[in-house]
Amino acid sequence: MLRVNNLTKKFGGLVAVSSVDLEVNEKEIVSLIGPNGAGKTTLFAMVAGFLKADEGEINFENASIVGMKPHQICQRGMVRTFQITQPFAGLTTLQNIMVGAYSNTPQTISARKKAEEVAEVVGMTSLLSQGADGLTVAGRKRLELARALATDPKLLLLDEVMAGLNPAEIDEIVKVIKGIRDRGVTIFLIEHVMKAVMNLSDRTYVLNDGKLIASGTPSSVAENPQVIEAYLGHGAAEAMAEGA
Amino acid sequence: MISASLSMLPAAIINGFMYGAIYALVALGLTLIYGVLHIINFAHGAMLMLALYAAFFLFDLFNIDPYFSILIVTPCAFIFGYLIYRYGIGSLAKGKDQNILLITLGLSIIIENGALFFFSGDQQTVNLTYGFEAFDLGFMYLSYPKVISFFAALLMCAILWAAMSLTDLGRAIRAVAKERQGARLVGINVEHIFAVTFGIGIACLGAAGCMMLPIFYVDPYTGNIFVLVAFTIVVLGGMGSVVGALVGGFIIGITESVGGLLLGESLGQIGISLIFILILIFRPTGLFGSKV
Amino acid sequence: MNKSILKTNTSRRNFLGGTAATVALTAGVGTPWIAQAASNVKIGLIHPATGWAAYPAAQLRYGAQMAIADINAAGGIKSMGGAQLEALLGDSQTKPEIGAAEVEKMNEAGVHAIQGCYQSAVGLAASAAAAKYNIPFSVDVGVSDKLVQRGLPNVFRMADGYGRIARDAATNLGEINRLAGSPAKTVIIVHEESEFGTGTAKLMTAALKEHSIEVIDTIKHANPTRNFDNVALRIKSAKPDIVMPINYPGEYVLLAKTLRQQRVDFMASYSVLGGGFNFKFVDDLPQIAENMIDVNHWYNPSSASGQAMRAKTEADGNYFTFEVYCAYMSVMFLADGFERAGSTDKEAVNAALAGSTIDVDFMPYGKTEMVNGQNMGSRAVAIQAQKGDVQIIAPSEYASAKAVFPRT
Amino acid sequence: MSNLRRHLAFLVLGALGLIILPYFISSRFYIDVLTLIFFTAYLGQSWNILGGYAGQFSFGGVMFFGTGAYVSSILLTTFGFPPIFGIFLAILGGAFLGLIVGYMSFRSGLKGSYFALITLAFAELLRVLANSVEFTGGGVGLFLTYAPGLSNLQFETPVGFYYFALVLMFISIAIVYWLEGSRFGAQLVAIRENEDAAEALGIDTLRCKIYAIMIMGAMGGAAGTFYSQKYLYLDPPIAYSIHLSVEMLLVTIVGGMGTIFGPLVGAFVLHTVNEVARHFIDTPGLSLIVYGLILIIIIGYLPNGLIGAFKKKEKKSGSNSLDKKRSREES
Amino acid sequence: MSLIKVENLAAGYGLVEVLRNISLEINQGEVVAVLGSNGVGKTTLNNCLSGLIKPNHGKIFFQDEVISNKSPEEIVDMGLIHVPEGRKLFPNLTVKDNLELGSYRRGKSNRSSNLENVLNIFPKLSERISQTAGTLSGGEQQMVAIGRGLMGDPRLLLLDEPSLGLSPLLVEQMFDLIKKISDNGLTVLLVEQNVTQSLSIADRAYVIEEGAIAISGLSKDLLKNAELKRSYLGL
Repeated sequence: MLRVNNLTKKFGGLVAVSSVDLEVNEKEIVSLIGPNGAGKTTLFAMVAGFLKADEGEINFENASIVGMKPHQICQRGMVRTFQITQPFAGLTTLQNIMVGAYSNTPQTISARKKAEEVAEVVGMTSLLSQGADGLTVAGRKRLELARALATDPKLLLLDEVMAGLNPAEIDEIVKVIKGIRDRGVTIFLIEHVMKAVMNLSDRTYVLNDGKLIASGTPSSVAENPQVIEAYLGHGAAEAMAEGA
Repeated sequence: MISASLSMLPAAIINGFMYGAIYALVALGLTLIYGVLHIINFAHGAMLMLALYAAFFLFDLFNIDPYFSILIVTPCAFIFGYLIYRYGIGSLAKGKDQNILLITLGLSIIIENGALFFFSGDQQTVNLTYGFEAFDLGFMYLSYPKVISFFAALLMCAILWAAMSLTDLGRAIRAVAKERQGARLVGINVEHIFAVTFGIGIACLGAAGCMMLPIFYVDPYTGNIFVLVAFTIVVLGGMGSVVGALVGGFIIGITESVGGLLLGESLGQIGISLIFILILIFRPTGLFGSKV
Repeated sequence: MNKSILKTNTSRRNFLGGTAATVALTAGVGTPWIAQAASNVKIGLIHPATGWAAYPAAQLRYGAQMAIADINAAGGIKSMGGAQLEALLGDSQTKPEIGAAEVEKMNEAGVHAIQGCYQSAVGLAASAAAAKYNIPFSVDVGVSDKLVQRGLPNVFRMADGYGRIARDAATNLGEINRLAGSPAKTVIIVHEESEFGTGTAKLMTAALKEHSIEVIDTIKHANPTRNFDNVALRIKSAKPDIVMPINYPGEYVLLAKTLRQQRVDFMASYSVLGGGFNFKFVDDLPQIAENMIDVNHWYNPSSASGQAMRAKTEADGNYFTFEVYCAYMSVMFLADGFERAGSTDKEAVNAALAGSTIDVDFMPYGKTEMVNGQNMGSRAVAIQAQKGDVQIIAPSEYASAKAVFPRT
Repeated sequence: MSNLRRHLAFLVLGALGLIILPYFISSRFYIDVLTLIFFTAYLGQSWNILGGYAGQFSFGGVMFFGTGAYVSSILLTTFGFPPIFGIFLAILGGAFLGLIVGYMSFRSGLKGSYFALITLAFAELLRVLANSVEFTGGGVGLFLTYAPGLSNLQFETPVGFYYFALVLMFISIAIVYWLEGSRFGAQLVAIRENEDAAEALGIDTLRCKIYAIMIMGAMGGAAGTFYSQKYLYLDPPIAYSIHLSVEMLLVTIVGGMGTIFGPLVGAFVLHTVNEVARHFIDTPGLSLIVYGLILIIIIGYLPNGLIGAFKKKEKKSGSNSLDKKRSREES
Repeated sequence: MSLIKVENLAAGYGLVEVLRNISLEINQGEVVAVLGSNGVGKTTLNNCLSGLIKPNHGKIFFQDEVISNKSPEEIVDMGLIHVPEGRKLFPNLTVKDNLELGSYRRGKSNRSSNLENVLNIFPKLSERISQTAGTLSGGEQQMVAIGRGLMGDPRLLLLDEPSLGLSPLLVEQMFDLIKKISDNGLTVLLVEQNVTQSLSIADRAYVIEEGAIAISGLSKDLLKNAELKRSYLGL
């Protein structure tokens, strides 16, 4: 469904993303993990059209989307969320979600209906009339998800929707994400919360320092010494092996 | 006609430089305020007018030469600017940019009409003994006030540039312009720096007012004549850049002068707005502005 | 120099009914609040009291109020049992729409005549608004000939518009030049870009031809212009015999200074309605002003009334600019209309004004004769700064001094 | 829903009130002042669509007004084209200018103060051009003849213009009312609140912003015809005055940006303050000093505008792009 | 004697409370690490300590004085210097200017000797001294950030994610440098997600989870703690 080849992005002298190849298949939940500053968000930004790649190909449903604007990519069915939540602060939750819903209908009534439907999926029905700037972190993360979902995407790019949530909240959102997948939406996510990654993903890519260093099932990746080192620092794998 | 115009080109360019330096002074204050505080000061013209009046009254009442008045008006303007930001604009605006806009707008209404109320709408000029002495360049004359103002403007730019790059305060101002949190963490009081910057910006106007008085005239609305030019220069040179203000001043001065020569003094004004539009479209950070 | 603030002593509070107006406006529900004062004759003065033209506006108000005070002191409108004149002050803020709104407001207040507005654009809007109520409207200063050429029966102008002034200016220049042995053959006109400058420049070009003087270049400049050096250099290279500025005060003074700084040589600076040419200019920059000539509204310095008015104005700390006596004249003209109509009936007053034969001896005017609202007896004179004073140099019947031409 | 319905009820009542008002106000001066208030509110509303809803501040809003005024006036003076049709060409002209300005500036990604300044520059450019070309009458200006009649959109009494301005204002309120409940409006607000997020949700932000400035332009164009037919004279300083640009944003921000009635409330309050201050103070300058002070006090105490102060519930704090940039930098 | 002591701290932004209940203590001369995965509130804690945000609840003592109500510049004056996450350098200023502004509150008295010191610790910066900070590589920028902190004569240096965005080799060098700095007797509070290397140079560590301290202890014990692995990798 999504195929990325040789994707590269430099900022000045710094290579943020270096020759990355990856693939997301229909109905999968694929995760992208890696330590802070590894280039995950940069990669997402390129895929979703917010940043121009210096090199490489991005194909969505077998058509190149390089050079397309984010809204065009969205209209083709791929939507991203933001790591730092970007709610429309002056609007209510309902209005926020309706903005997403409007991408498929010019009708206010049907957009509202769609928004209410989506709100139910992500469990925000009770918060619909609340101002978005008054939401908690968990609320904002859900809102981010709901807005994206309201556009009826085929592929959702979720950037750290669980950061800052407590375990109970994480459990809930994991359920929501699974529910979304069950509705037929493919999901590609960046995540730090490993528990969720383990729980959710069919496959995982690990990015470190702009390069892909591992891929495979979550459990195989978590045992990969390279990955452990990337996360916990040099020598961690050894130390842990000793400890365990 | 065209050839006559071309033969005057050198004179027009020199002229552009002379006025450009003065425009740069007006823009200098604006660029600092705009570059560091990121606010558009609608009261800039009004404050320039106040400076012109200050210089005028010092001359008229105490017979103090306007160039000497620089030493009096500039510090007073700084204090005025500091106080008005710290206790007026800064505290009233509550951090909302559109409110700062309107507060400076309200301020300009008050200042302009205050001037009208206290000084009347009468146009004032000063008559200096050396006002009409001039250097003879052969193809044109350069009057003493213009030459003095030109070099004084250069000197002001140099002083400001040095202050901005060599003193702690100057560096703190530049630091605050780009990285407020980092500045807080090294112990820079950002609100104080804002007020100081506003003060320096107004102080530049103070100096500019003293230098412009012998060349120009003053009435309660004079300041506005220079505001659009100053904005153009700020954008052209790059927000917050002292060098940019000077170079931008020269470019605009020359554009205006040569534009007036080739297109006529009425249509010639179009050069300024054209440059303004083009620079915004093609290089909004200006010639010397760094990319954000 | 004048730092005094014009203190007004009129009672706008009374005529608009104070807070009642506010309350009604705020509530948005009108109650008739016009409190017609018994027998006063109300003259509305609409001028740009705030904004870039605040200074001439203050002078106009001053002149008009002086006239009102003088007329009242002399017994008011006698045919109306000594009715006193009362000024209603209006501020157009330099905007036509505000000027027109002031007319509406004054109409509500029962104004009997209006005068104004300095800026032609405001005058056009305000006099058109006054026409709807047939309120007599006297243009005290306003040079656009469109003001009196729209066929509005209520609009009058005692002074000249630029059309007649251009003609007078050409005639006077022809006379001065002839007396000097016709040394001047070429002129460069420097004019501001709006109707006043552009229109006058066009008429001058045609009128000068009749006096065998050729306009070799016409330089239009913006309002405001910050820099006249190029203009000065262009003039210098063209070597005209006469430089003819037609512009507003700021640019007038700036141009004059620049011409001096660039040592531009010519026989005379001969301006038409030169915005900056007045006693203040002569005081402030005597070395520049010396021998400059302007064609403008001017008082008759040989008349006793003119001298008295000037003395009084200067005693009040004001300069005796043309706005003062033009406004004074305008009030006199209106008062004469009321006097002859014997009432404030608009129809009657307009008819009286249209047939006015008032003699304003402090102006160098011929017999007043209104044709389509324009006084055909008016004329502009050529005045020259000489030794710190201003003298009339043409036409000869009013001349107070000989022209210094060509200047040395 | 009930909220909307209550709005509607207010709207209808208010509209009826304003329609019958001239029958109760004998004062033509008040009618004239109200006409100016509606006119300013209308212009403010046009600014509000781009500035208040889409979050794009402009300092050159007068350019649409001036261009519209020139379009219908030149058509009238040159071709005798009746303004009642000319006004539609003025609307087209304003919208077309909006398209050009919007495309050039939004295309190159200008926002915040940069966008504000480029509109200022465009207005100034047009002023200089209008001064220099022949067909606008140059600096001499255009004189229109007084010929009352509907086809000329001229009226013998102020009441006629009152209704003209009232109709314009009703239309502007209807446009914004529609905006509030429509997809396009929601998209504009989304752009104001967060352009990146809007783009990510499939909104063609460039197109939306251009549409918004075109609506503003169209509205400004009609205002130009109104003005020139009421005052019958037009020259470049009137057509492209910075004052009017400032007044548009002033009444809107003071009244409350991004609200349906903000511009009307702002125009009403500021005009009233101005008139009352002028009424009680004759000395030149003093009344405007009072006006300036009151303006600053309003801003200082009601940072969200007059409407904002009444509905604290709906917090609109940080609701424009300029603000956002600042607060983001701070955090 | 504790240099800094935090009692029942709760803080956040607006309505959102990030830190719920934090208590910790650092003694003179110690290196203490505060660990935790992304988004648990480590940076919020730092911002409270340096006075950038005011806590909603709880107290912070520095040298036995309450500082939770003090302004950032007063806190800098007392010698608590915060080297922030993301470095927050002045990109338009040269390296030298950046470093010298570190001693903004200290005046010029110790400036040149301090600068010499910093350049001794980070010799690489001598080569870059007149380059603008925005043009430096990530590692160099981090050096400038720490150097800027050292210029302020700190008693307590608060390092927020100094290894962030650095390549493994650079990370290692960075920790060596921090070790070197602490060996000179400076007290350091190190906030990191790089667990092993932080623990290798820290005396003690706290682990934050859900806005509260979940684990604390001596570094050598923590490294073997299975809880830590769970907290990080979710295993």
